[in-house]
Amino acid sequence: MAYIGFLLTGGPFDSERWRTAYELGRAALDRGHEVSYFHYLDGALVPVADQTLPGCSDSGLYDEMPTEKFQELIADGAEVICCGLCVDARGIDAPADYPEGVEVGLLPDLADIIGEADRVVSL
Amino acid sequence: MAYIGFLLTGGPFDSERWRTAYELGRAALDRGHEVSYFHYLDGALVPVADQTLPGCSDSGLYDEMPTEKFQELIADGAEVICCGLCVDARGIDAPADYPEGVEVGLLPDLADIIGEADRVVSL
Amino acid sequence: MLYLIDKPMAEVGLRTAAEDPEARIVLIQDGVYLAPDVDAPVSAVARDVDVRGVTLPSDIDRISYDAVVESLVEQEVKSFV
Amino acid sequence: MLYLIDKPMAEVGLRTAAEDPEARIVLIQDGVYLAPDVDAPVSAVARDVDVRGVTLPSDIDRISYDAVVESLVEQEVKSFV
Amino acid sequence: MKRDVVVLLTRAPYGRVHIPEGLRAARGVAAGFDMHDVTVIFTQDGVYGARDAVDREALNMSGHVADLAEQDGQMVADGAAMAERGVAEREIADDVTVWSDDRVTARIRDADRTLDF
Amino acid sequence: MKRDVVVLLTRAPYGRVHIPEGLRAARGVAAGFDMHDVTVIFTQDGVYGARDAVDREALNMSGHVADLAEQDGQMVADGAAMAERGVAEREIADDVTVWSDDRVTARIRDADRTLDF
Repeated sequence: MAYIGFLLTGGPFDSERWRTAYELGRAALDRGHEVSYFHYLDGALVPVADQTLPGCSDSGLYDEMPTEKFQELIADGAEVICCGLCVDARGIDAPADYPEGVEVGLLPDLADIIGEADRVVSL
Repeated sequence: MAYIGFLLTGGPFDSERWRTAYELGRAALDRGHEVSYFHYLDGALVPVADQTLPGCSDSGLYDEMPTEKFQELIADGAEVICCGLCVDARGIDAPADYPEGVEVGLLPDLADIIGEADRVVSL
Repeated sequence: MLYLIDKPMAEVGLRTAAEDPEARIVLIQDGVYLAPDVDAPVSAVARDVDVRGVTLPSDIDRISYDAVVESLVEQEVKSFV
Repeated sequence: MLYLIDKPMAEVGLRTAAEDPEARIVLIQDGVYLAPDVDAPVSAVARDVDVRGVTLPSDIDRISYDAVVESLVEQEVKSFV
Repeated sequence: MKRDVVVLLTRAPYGRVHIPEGLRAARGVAAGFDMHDVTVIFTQDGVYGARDAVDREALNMSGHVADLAEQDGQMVADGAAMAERGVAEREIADDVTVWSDDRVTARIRDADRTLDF
Repeated sequence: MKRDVVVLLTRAPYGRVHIPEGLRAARGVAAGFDMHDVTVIFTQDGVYGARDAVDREALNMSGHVADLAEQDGQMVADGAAMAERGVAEREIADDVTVWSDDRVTARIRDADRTLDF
């Protein structure tokens, strides 16, 4: 078993990086690996609850919304930490806006992931 | 007096477009022109209340946060409409997350601005 | 016609301005890094120039936001930003 | 070493991979539009290829997310995404 | 007042929402009170999205394209942007017309309003 | 475990928060429990941010640069990215070292971890 860390700086609508991070984390969890995410910059917007985009295709990027994808990863054991400074900068009210399981942390958490993980993927 | 419309698709941290939109709107209001903004895509994140980035330079982009700049424009007579679909997509709870004066609209509002404004600037 | 040009949209923006004998180009945001090869008069937004520490060629003027607004009220504007 | 390459970071990413005799390149996201001129074996993420309707050259393999994860557990990874 | 509006789609499809949401805006503007005339131009990396091979369903384009057609909106691919990226005319979808460099830029210059995504 | 970390700054300064926030991450990672070694490389459009002429105060760089120096973090400008953009070595700030193409890419390859902003 390996420990894979992700640094995610992409937001939910400006690039596909959140989806790539999800797909790689999904595949890693399915293989029994340990997975941590550190959401930085607009990455802090990815797990915000109650996202909804009507009429989305079932085969596309938004078959489920980004927050739902990450809630699924958390339910399956992934750790999701959002940078507190990035959260505050964006006017996100963490207790109200994040679903259960999303943690708010700081850069020492990223430093720990860098020290402890076997691999780190920056997206 | 002219009526100047802005379509703003840039978010508060991914580009300078929100600031350019502010500066041009500020200059237009100072000259007695009428100003409307239609915030679309990540532009809907620009007026979200309670943004804060500690230790920011007084001479830089975030001397005040994007939401404060747009609140100032609203106080001085600008109309600020955010696309409701973009608001919902991002999990923004408009009554709670937007300061007073920020309106939620739909694409017909953009169509109206395009029809009525003397100039439209897309950012 | 006033053309506001930033770097990401310079490809189509400069092509569009090049064929307009009345074109007046304003470089804005990262557009101030561009050195467009056009006949039209070119300005660059002063604030964007200053904060990036860009040295403008002598044939490119500095322009304030106030002057941009005055220009775009006088004439039509196309934004490539 | 596995190199994940997207278009916006291809400039530095491909230069870095080019000098690594052990390089294995995976094109990802808009990176599937690239046709890198390198000696290393090149794959492209199948999902990113399919949704964009890109026709891959015969020397570029399709790769699943599962296989990317297997590869990056076996060897170190550099991400240019 | 009814306006002649050009909508520029400049970003590569997928990942970003700019192509489907730009199309949504285009048909929304065409359907408004003034019934503006709308021409959508796929330019720069946006021309990748005008190819027949893209998965329009996955890209959430299909519904907006149908609505735009109903409003008599037109879709155009920029020939100069295609040449720059090695996209051939036969690769472009049937409901998108390929225009030359000159015709694209003249259309943009002549438009009353230009919106970009 | 202490790691050898490279932080790549790839985006043009101003507008985006990637240069100051990438520097913040660099010094945060250098100051963590493991005290990782950190090298910041200004590459691609990021090299514009390594120039002496940028307004570091307005860009919110100054505090992070000072903190990074205190943690013995190093700042490097990518010579190949400079050449591509016509940025001369004399334009680079005194606290940033210019490295050749080979040295930059070797440093990235040899790093334990690479983060990009």
